[in-house]
Amino acid sequence: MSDNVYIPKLSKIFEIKEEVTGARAIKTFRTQFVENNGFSHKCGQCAMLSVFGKGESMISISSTPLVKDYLQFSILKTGRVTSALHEMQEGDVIGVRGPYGNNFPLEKWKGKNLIFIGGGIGLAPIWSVLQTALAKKADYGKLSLFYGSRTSQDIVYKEDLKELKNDITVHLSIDQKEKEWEEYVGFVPLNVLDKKPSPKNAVAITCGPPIMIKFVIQNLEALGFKDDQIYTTVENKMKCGIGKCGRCNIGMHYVCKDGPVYSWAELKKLPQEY
Amino acid sequence: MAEEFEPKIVAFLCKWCSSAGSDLAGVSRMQYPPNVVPITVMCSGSVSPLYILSAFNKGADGVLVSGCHPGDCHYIKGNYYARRRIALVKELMEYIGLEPDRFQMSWVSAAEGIKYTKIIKDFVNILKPLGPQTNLRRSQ
Amino acid sequence: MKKRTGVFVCHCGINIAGTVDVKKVADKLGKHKAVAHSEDYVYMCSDPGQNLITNAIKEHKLDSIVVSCCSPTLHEKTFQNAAKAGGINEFQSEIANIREQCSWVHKDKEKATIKAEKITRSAVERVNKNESLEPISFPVTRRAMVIGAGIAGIQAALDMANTGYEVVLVEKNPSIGGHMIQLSETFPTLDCSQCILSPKMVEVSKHENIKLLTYSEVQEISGYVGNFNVKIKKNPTFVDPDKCTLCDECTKVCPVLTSDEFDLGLTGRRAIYMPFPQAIPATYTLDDKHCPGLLPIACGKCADVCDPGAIDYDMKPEIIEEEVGAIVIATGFDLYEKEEMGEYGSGKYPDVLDGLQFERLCSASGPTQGEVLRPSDHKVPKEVVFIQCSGSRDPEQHCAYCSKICCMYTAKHAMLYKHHVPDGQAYIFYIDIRSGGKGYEEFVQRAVEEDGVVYLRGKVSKIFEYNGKIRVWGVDTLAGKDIEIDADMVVLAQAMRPSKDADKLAKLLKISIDKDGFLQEAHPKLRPVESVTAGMFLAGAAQAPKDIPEAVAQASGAAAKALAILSQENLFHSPQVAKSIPNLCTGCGMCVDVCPYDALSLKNGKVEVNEVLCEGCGTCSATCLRAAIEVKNITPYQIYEMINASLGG
Amino acid sequence: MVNLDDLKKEALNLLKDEKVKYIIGYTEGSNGTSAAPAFIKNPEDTDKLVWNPGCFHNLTRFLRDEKKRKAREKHPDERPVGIVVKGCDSRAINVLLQEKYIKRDDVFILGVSCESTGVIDEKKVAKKLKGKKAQKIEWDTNRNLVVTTEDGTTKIPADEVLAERCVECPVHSPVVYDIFFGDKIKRTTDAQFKSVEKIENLSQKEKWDFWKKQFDKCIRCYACRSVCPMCYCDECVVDTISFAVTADTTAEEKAQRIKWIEKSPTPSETFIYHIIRAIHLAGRCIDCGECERVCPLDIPIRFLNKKLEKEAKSLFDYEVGFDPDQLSLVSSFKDEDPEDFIR
Amino acid sequence: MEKILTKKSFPNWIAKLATVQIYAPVVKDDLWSYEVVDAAGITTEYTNAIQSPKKIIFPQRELFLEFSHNDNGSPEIRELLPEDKESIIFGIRPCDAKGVSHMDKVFGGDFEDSYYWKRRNQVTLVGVGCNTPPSPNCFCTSVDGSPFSHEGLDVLLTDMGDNYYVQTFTKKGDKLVNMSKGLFAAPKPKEKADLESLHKDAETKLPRHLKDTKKIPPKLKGLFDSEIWDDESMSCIRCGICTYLCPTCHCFDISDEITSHSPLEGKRVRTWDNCQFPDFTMHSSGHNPRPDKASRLRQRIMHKFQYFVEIYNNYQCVGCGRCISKCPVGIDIIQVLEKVRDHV
Repeated sequence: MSDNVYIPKLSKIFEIKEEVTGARAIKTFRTQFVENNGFSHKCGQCAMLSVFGKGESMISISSTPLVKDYLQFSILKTGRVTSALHEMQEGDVIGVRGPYGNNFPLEKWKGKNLIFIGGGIGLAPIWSVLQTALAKKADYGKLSLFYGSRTSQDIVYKEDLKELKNDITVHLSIDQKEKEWEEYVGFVPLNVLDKKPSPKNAVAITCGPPIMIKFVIQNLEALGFKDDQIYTTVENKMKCGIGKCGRCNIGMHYVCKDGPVYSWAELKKLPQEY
Repeated sequence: MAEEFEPKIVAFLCKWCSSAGSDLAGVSRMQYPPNVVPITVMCSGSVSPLYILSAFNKGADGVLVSGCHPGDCHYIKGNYYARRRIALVKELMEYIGLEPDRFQMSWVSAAEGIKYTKIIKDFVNILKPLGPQTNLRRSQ
Repeated sequence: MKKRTGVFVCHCGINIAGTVDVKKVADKLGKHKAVAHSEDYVYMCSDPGQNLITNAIKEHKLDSIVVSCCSPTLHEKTFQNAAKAGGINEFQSEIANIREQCSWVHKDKEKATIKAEKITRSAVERVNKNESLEPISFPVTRRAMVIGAGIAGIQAALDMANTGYEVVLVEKNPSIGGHMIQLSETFPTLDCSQCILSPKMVEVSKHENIKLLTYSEVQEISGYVGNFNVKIKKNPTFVDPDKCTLCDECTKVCPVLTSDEFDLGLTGRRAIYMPFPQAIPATYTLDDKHCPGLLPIACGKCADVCDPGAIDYDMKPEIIEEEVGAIVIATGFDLYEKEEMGEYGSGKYPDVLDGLQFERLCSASGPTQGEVLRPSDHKVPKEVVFIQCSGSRDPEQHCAYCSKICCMYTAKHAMLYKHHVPDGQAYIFYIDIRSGGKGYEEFVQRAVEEDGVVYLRGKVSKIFEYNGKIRVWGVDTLAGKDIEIDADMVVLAQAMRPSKDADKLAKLLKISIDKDGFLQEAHPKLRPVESVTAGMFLAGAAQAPKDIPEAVAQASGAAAKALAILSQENLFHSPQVAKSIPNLCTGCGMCVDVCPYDALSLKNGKVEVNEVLCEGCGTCSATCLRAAIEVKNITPYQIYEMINASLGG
Repeated sequence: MVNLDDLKKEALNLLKDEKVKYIIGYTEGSNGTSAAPAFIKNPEDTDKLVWNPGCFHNLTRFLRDEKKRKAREKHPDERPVGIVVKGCDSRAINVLLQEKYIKRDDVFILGVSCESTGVIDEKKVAKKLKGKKAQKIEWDTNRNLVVTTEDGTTKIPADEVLAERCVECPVHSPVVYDIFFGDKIKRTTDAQFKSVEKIENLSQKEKWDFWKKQFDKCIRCYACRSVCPMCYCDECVVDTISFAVTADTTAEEKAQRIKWIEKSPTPSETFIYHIIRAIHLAGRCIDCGECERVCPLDIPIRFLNKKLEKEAKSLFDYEVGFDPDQLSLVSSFKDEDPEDFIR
Repeated sequence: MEKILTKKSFPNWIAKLATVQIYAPVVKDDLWSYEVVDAAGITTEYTNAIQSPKKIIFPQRELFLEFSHNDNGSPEIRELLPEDKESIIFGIRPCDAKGVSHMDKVFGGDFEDSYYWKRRNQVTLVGVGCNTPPSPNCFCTSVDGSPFSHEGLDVLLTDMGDNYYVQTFTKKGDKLVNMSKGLFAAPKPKEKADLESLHKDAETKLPRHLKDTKKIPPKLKGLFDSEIWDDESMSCIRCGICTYLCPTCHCFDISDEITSHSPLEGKRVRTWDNCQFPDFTMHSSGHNPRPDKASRLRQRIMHKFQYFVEIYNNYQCVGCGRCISKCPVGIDIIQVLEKVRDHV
């Protein structure tokens, strides 16, 4: 069944971490293929995860391609499949097919300052590229991260972020005031405006809820970033992952195949159907 | 020798009469075939046609809905609504060519252990010669 | 969220384990994805069994349990408590009935085991989607209402008022007292009915906790147990009782004469009248149906003679709203109309009386001051025929039921007649004599032995006027011969019927009535004083024919039940009630139509559930075409999963 | 006879006087026999209105769109929508009123009488025309369909081309309206359930074979559901995903959405879809026959609804769409409802 | 190659072909549909089938894989490919065949669709050209097609009266002719000339026309936010007829169908889906990029006449007219496109 693109490869969940609990629960899963195969992904790509009996869901791969022995997915519980994933336990087997989509042009960014701007679960796709860039720190200029969530409880990768602060500048934010929160309070776009990252020799990569992306881009533009200095990801409902089932298209682009990574310059040319 | 066909029956029993009636059959140690799996619902009036169709869809060979006798409903009138709704379902199923015997409704009071036993026995006997229900069963 | 369910399979000695391989059931279920722990035990309901569950909950961090055992009617509560003891919500416990519905009814161990697995799996699926719920608590309006102020209503009102709770007593007639105040003497002691009732009536009128609303009728009711809102229409009496001095001048000038209800037409009364001398409230009432005209004032004589100016023609009906927590309904009875009895002359003959009329004739305060005289010619009747079961026990033509008290009061009537007319002869036609009750049988014997009443077993086929007498044709079935008696008077022991308009009231109160129109008790044996609607209780002959002691006993019972509500600050209600899903609801209102408890209503085009009224029957959910309403913890999704589990391998 | 000019004039006045938001009516279709729904906003467009034997669409279906549109508007225009209805369609209005889906003030009803005819069955007409294309169709006064083709005109007796629903129709003219067009002709049918009886008389196996053959054709395009004025639910119970989702809908609620049937056009799923559809329309279907007309595979879906209409009448003495105040079929009962099927 | 087959010999040829499964149009209750037939059931005289033969190569329901839980509750899966079975679609109309060639593009490319190609590779398409238009709404010539287009076909038959003019375009097609070499004769020049004029003549008979189709794709680019879509979609009832009957629409859904819950057993299946259903693009959050009828009609038109053109340089419409004939409310794609074309 090797070359059938629709057949997922069985994959064992060997580690589950509860990132966020409650109504907007997020869990991070690490999976290993039951049988070795040539799966190899690039930063920003996604994979189609299967819970048999429930269906499939497209999830971005949050581990860096440099790590070869597992894949990491951080999943927000939203519907049938993600709920089923959240019910999984370590040792359970799911299906994985992919990788799908384009990727962040890390090669092109060499020598530049990278500003990552994430909100909520949007840190997951950023994480892959951030970790990769960090591993090859010498290739890039200054790395920095803006990350915000609704409350301090909703922050993902809490410990990793703490560690990350040793390596790069991290600007955290939450939407509303909380006790014992010493960092920025307010929406991510405002935090960006507040810290005024310089557009000079820089690329901004932003992922998160559509409304956040909209304002982040507005504010980046205000700070002088050009359209081709801003990258983001787009999400649409997907079923096949390979540009055939016909629902994720934005104009002639199939997000699953031609996306999810777009520079603002490219995205601007497409109709607003996402 | 091929094993005898054992029909699978789902029985929606109202909590106050029919489930109690089947309890009485148990207390009285009456014997009936184990083909029926009871699902106790609050009232026969709460049995949606979807439940019946879903049971057939998932492989039931027969479905029984049983409630309190008219006038005895714990909830005053739920069984009257059930009666009307299920009459329509039954008419339609027959009209569409499904074997009408596969779907039954009964009134079983809490005192009617004997009646419950008889209903199940008869139901199994009716279903056996009909063989497996395939018309509405999700299979391939 | 996925649960960690514990499955506990009970052997019930060999009751289950004899037919079901309980270990296998526990093993199989142990493999279910949601089951974190499973085990079997010989008696789960025993103390060690319950402890085992409680400990397992703690040890395995269970958040829900399924106990496969006997019928939930037996031990549902037991295991809910075990769950609570283990620190989880009681609604996270489900019973899989593998005894009554499995092990006891099957012999084939293999098949019974498979069935037990399915039943248990189905319960696991259900508990997996159970919500943790807390009983719904709501405050109680700590006062009561009694509807009907006959002996039952009076008794219930006094019982409750005496414990310190306020009672609103509503009576549709101008005076309280009901039928009992019309009686002359009561069986079997022959004590004077008015003498024993009047003090109670007075007590009602004087009681600081009783708010008396006579000449009043319930118009509308809303709310639910603990919190009823009742709208009562108080009809105008046109007489201010505070000003009235009871001088009786008004009746003297009133030009209208109409038949007197209290004396059942044996006498007349004026349009302005006092129902009877002991009436409570002691005041006059102007009957606007018979008064020649209030608007415009056509007569006005009564007001002219009323010195204190108590008569007010402008009085209007008044709507009074009362908040109460419990309601006792004691609307009593009426006699089956003589007019219905074609075989007995359809009420044509003035000397054919019904039981109550005869009571009035015997009463010292009655139309004849206690002398038994024929209404037609005021002569003393020398031969009187009493006919029992007139209208009762006759399913073909009249009432199917036995009116219960007629045997006794007919014996009493015959006895009283003999006491008034010692040389007269009393005949009683009877089918059976039913004299169960303390001193009752002896009473009947006394009538025969001491007063020489002639009991004739048989039915009367016809009565008709003949030569100024009333000829009675009957059969004595014991002697096997036809009987013909030319009587001076015939007294019919008419059947008891629910009082007129009781059905309308029942509809208003949303309580059910039985096939004969009597109010339906919640359970014929175990809940005889409760109605099917929580917070409403039944007393007296409104529920079924009964005599005075029974009516009083039931009234006290109903009062006690009502007090059980009033004595609490808060009531609790099962939280397993309907829940609407507003974004699916289109507001068609079909669920509202089918709800037997009026728990649903439409607000802004969406259904809303009154959780206190909802009993969780789920008829709404099956009626809804859009799955926009469901009952908590037995949702369509749960049923769907249970169907799947029931049909699994 | 319905005077089209009257209809146009009334429509014009309604729009000119701004009494209605717009008018849902019929206009010329592109294929000669069928009219097409028209949404007329401008007074000058009222001239496009038509009334002919090809006006089979039940326009009340579009009240659903109107309701949704209105719900989205911040400051909705509260004026009614003008709507052209036939007898059957008017009963749909009554059912929508009964189910409180619309208010009487939401619609200004232009009721047109079908008088002694009704609407055509396009397939029957096409057969008669043997491939010729109709340019114009109309009824004459003698119950004939007058068809104009490039070869001239032909007359076809109404009974040969009337849609079956019209043959079995008990009303023929609107039962609720604001303005009535045409003549109120009292007409009864002795064959209200003839199509149903045909199937009822089959043996059980023949019935199954009949329906199996029909449903095997089903491609689950859901046109039958989409065209039905009663299938106005935001979310159909047989849909596999929920789209009545709000920001407050939890993941659990979405995950617990029951998949009663699958999308696959396999016999079990297709049968259950059609059974549920019929059951959900019991006591609600007013037999406009649109489900059957629109079915691209000619599945006689109407026979299902008609069966339940028949049973509602014979078992429960229930008739649909005449009284907006009556209780629904399944939200009411009578003590004497039949129960001979119950043990 | 080009050959002549007499009508007399036609049954003999068909009998030869019938060694493999043949799908051909058959009429049931007045509806033409492509079904498995035996040799005797084949005709070349038929109007357009309600459904194009796309359902044979791209069935409405395709089994992808089978899944089950083993005793430990772990999933096991098994690929389910279409069976090995050669077949012929006999009598496919040139427009429908062109539709298949469009689908080939979609299901090919970077990710080859195993299921599609397994079926596609095993089927030979034998077309019958349209001397007279098989539907009153044919407009193939307006979308770069013709009644005798051979795009996608292996063989094309033209009815010449007493004979069939047989053209083959692929090896698969050659094979069919070579199976019964003796039945075929080489065409004479006159026959060649007749064929040409017949083809030309047929093109003039088209009942419907859309002029200046080329202007449409560039025009559409500027019409994304146009009110055209609102106006034209007013009467749309959001059913799936236009897309399900379309020989080029290929959208699908993938879902898991459970046949047993305990132990878990089921199949992952592909079913047709379509862009006119409201849930098609809805995110699980409830957000829908195409929330209304207007945006869905726009997607249908733009996909066919802009996006597809941009990707594959073809209209994704073959002019079969099915969507026009069967639209319950008379939405006419030609009229819509004319409005687009003439929009100012």
